[in-house]
This record gives sequence, C-alpha cells and structure tokens, in this order.
Amino acid sequence: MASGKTITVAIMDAPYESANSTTALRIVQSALQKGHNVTVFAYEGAVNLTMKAQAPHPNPVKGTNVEQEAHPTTKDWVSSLFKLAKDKGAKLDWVNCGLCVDERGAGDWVEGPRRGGPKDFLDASNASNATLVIPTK
Amino acid sequence: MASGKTITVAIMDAPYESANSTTALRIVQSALQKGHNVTVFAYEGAVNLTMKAQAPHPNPVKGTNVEQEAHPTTKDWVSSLFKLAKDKGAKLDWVNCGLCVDERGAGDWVEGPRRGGPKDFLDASNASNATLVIPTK
Amino acid sequence: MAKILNIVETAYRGTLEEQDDTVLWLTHMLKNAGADISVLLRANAVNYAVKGQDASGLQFGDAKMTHPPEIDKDVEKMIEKGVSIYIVEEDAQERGLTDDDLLRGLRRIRRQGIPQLIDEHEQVWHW
Amino acid sequence: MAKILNIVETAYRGTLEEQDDTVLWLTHMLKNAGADISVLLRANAVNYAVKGQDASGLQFGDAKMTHPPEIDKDVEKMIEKGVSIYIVEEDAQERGLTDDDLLRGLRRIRRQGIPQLIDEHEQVWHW
Amino acid sequence: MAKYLIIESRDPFDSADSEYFAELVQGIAKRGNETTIFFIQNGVLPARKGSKYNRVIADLVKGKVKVMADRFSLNERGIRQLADGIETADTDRLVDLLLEPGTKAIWH
Amino acid sequence: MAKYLIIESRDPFDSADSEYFAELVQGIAKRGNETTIFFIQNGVLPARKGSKYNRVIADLVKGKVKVMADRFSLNERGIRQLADGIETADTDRLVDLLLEPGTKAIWH
Repeated sequence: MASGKTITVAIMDAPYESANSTTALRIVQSALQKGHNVTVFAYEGAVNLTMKAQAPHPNPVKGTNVEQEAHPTTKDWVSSLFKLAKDKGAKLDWVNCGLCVDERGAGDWVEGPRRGGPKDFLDASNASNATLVIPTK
Repeated sequence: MASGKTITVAIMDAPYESANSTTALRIVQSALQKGHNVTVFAYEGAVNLTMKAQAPHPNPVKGTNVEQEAHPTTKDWVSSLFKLAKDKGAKLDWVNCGLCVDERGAGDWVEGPRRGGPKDFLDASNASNATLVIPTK
Repeated sequence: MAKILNIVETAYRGTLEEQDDTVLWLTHMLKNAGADISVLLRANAVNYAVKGQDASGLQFGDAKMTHPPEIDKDVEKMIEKGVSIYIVEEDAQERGLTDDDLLRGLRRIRRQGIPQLIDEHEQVWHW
Repeated sequence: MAKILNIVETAYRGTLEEQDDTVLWLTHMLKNAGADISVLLRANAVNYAVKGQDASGLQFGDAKMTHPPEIDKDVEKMIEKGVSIYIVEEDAQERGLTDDDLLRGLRRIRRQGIPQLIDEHEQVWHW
Repeated sequence: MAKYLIIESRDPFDSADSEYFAELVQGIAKRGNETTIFFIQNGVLPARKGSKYNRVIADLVKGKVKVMADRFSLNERGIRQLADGIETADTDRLVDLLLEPGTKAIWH
Repeated sequence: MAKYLIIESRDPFDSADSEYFAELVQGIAKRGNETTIFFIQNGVLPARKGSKYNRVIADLVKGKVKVMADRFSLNERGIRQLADGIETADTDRLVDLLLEPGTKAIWH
C-alpha cells in the first residue's frame, strides 16, 4: 500500500561497472516494496542503465547459451521496478539527465524513464522525505 | 612513415567517466603519429567509446550553444585516430569486445572498429612489440 | 528551502571529455535553479582551487580540443555568483599548496570544523 | 608463447550485473585460447579465494537473479584447468582470513616474493 | 540535534580516505547527533573478525556510533564471523533509517 | 635483466595501495632491472614540491628508479614546482619507452 512518502536517489555509475548500481536498485526495490514513491536522478554514466538495445549474452567460459545463462540486463531490472511500483500503487519517477544522454548516445530507452535535468533533481529533493546521493569514484 | 612496430592497448573505462580514456587515446595518438601500428582491445565499458549515437551538447552553465561549446565526443576522437593511421600508413585495429557490446546495447558504432573477443587481444599481444593494459578501478 | 552542502572529493574524473567537473557543473546548475548551495572541496578536489590550471593542447588526429576544461575559472565564477566554496586547509597543505597557489575568495576550514559545517546544512551530498 | 601474469587487485566491481569478475572471466577465456597464464590475487581480490561466497537472493520487482556470481567456484575451475593462482599471504591475513577460509590449491606468496614472480613472466598485466 | 545515516561503501584497505572518514563520523557523533554507520559493498571488509581494521570499528562503537553491516554484502564475500558490536541489516532497514524524520544521509 | 615501465596513475592521497606499490617498484629495481616510473593523471599529485609524499619520490630516486611525470597532467593541475629528481615527459616519450626491446609495461 502506498505510504505517501518519497525518497530521491541520485546515481552516476554506468551499468556493469560498479557495485553501486546494484545497491541503488536494491534500495529502490526495498522502498517501492514498502509503498514509498521513488525519484531516481540518473546522472552521467547511469543514463546507460535503461538502454533498450541491451541484450543478454551466452557465456563461453561456462559453455552456456543465452537461455541457460539467464544473464540479467539493467534495463530489465529497471522495467521490473516500474511494474513493482504500479503493483504497489507507488510512483517511480526515473529522470535521465538529458545532456548526459546526448554525449553518450543513450537516448533510446525502455518504457518508464523521462528526460530531465538538474532542476528536476532539486525539485524532487525538496519535495522528498529523504535524499540519497550515490556518487562514483 | 610506417615503423613496422605494433603496440597493443587494452582499455576498460566507459567514456566521460575516467581520466584513463583520454590518456589511452593520447597514447594511441602518439604511437600512430610515430608510424606505429596500434591494436586497441576495448573491453567492458570502453565499448561505449565508439557509439555512433553520441552527440555534442550545449552548455547551459556557460550559455553556449552546440557550436560555441564545441563539446568533443569520444566517437569523433576515435574516428580522427583512424584517419591519422591512414595518413601515416599505419594500421589501427580497434576491437570491441562483442559480449560487452551486447549487454550494453553498444553495437552501432562509427566506421573503423570491429567486433571481437579475448582471443583477438591475445593474438594481438603475441604479435606486438609491446602490450599495455589500462585497467579500471 | 533546504540548505545544501555539496562535498566534492573526487578530482579530475573524466574532466577532459566533459570539459568540466561534472559535480561542480551540477552545483552551478542547481544554484542557477535557485538552490541555497555551498561547496566543500576536500581531499584531491582541493586542487580544483589552484590558480592557472591549464588543460590545453590535446589533439587526436585532426580533432583539436578547442575548449578544454578551465576548472579554476569555473570555481571563480561560482564564487562570483555567491556560492560559498570551502576548502580544507590540511588537505591543501598536504598537497604542497600555499596561499599563493590558491584562488581568492575561498573559505578556509580546518578538518575539525567539518562536523559543524555539516550540522549547519539540511542536505549533505558527498560526491 | 609469452608467459602472462594477470594481477587482480580490484574486487567485486560490477560482479553482480556481470555474474562474474570480468578479469577472472577474461583470464579463463585466454587460458581456453591457449595462453600460458597465471593469476596473482592481491589486495581486496584475495577475498575471491574465500570459500562459500554467496551472492544469491537478489530480486528486482519480479525479476529474480537466478544465476548469481559464484566467484569461489570460478577460481576453483581455473585451478582445475591448470591456471596457477597465487595469493598474497599478508593481504589475506590483514583481512582476517585464515587457511580454513580459503580454497585448496592456491599458491601462497609473500609480498617480498612478488618482484621475482613478476620477473619470471614476460607479460605482466595489472588489472 | 540531527540524525545521521552514513553509508560506507569504501574500505580502508583500498581507500586512503576511509580512516579519515571514520574520524569524521566520530566528530559528527560527538556533537550529540544520533549517528549510524552502515557498511555496504566492500565497506564490509573490515567487519570480518580478525581484520586489521577491527579497531576502527571498536572505536566507532565506543564513540556511540551505531554500526550496521549489509547482510547481502557480507554473504557475497563469505564473511561469517563479525567483529564485536556490529548489527547485520538489509536494504529494507536502510530505507526505514533513511525515512526517519530529521535524518541526513551521507554516502561515502 | 629486464626493463620495466611502471605507469602510476594513482596517488597516495586517495589510494591506500599507492605507497605499497612504490615499495614494489623498489623491489623490482633492486633485482637489477632498469626501472622507470611514469606519473600520469592524479599520479602526478605527489610530485608537487612541498607535498607530503615528496619523500616517497626521493626514496625511488635513491633506489635507482628513473622518475618521470607527464607534463600535460602537471599543467592540468597547475603544478609548477616539482620535487627533486623528476623529469617531465609526454606520451610521445612514453611510447618510445614502451617500445624499447625487453620492456614490460605495468599500469597502476
């Protein structure tokens, strides 16, 4: 059930590069599960998390094919989180930083996220009960 | 003039995220300028360096438009290095790790690079005068 | 409106390709959007306050980098706009920086003063 | 053919999304391609040799992670394939690791022995 | 007085900033703030019993800082025995702490 | 005897591994190898005259390690005065060093 509370999370890491991305998605998962609204501000490399062209691959080291390997893609994780929000009656607002998207060519993304900028992050933070910035190194 | 010598460089960092990427391209530039052949093995996030969809953006902090800002894209830098190789009669062989490309959706790239895998890196290293691995943190 | 402290620690990460530091840039954008925001430069990021940083001269093939980052100027512009830029004295000293090396208009703070500075802000974002 | 030493230092970087460590995976691929390759686990990467690493249980919405990384098993498989896996003893001790915590078949090396190990290989790749 | 939730993802084996950061957390707690440090990712590495940095954790506990460690990150690294004074927790708990009124969250 | 080209992109202010790495480089040189350390990116930060880590550089020089620093990285950080014993160089020079026969290149 929706709690009416909102958390804003800023993330910066590109997919597959850092433990931060998975932790951020775990936190979003926990928050939505509890019925909280979540705004994600995806800055810099994090705009690549939602790219539609991501595809799972086989693993030649293990000799597995694509189905056996069940390689996750971050776009699928994000899509599942949007579905979870809907099921819980909570809102997931995922903002991809527009200029970061342009320089990376990351503009074709799965259903859910929207294009925005730093002001969206500020507005979300001011309207939130808590803000967490997860920086990169 | 072509020197007949070859350097192999492995890189891992995503564009716009690390000083490593620029340094790697500086090294490639210096090597080609001296007429050496270069093989680049782009592993993990580095496969995003060559994405065709990258576009320069304006800078609202400075109030510049796209032309005034002259924002570089890594794909343009790589394209210029291919042209430099041609001018010098040297070979630039840029290998994008295929499975890394798939999971990132980075398969649409500028003219020049080819798809490959770890064996290409090994073969290139064995056939090179020097190999440099530039890892990420 | 919340008072925000942006703590910048990581330095020169992707600045050449970005033509700036992405967190300073974000801070500037937030200030322009009306935020009550200050910056604490600590660890290697104290070097962002050094005068005369010069990242010019890069060239890849025939692609010249005509607009390199000018981080010292970016910091100066933020000071002019009224953003308080704090710098940790011990961190500057350890890196061999003297007052002559640093920009004017910075606010010096000792390490032991950081907890109070943090207490004085409602939002503390450590980048 | 060149003798290669892959030095692995960075640990648990993107391993959840990758389902493995990308440098160990690369090493395995190079071995399969015929490389004469050894691995030195140092710094935090000594933890890759710990028995019973368990990254199971992640779920995002209805997307369950059915194949989490099993880095201990990946190291074991490389040992079975004849890849020498060296581990720096002091680095393991500092992290509170005892012999009971670690996989079998590892080659222990002291820090002061690393320069010689490096000398014995023609290619040394520090990841 | 405020509440602080410090999320420590770095470890002193790798990061030269980590020990200083523990001092900063102590400084925050000494001002009378209710302070929690939550180890996650490689940040849990010093928490293994017998690690060189157990003393840093002991100092935090002595300084009235609540010390937590992410259970998933511990399991992922095969850390079974913890230094004294550490409570294991998960991201559900982390979200609850984040939402306690008056909490400032700082990631390191 | 081999030649080693160690490219140091990290700095001891940030990386807990940096000082140990300097010791490793000394160990390599002590085995009679012709050893060069090339500071680049933030790796040049200890090279500023007056920095806390000038002594690490002095030890390397004393240990017969050739110490170089990337001119671009120095300018980028506004480092004008260098600790003793450091030669400035660029990536052209780095490529020449890489291609000297029998050279093993290690990036850190």
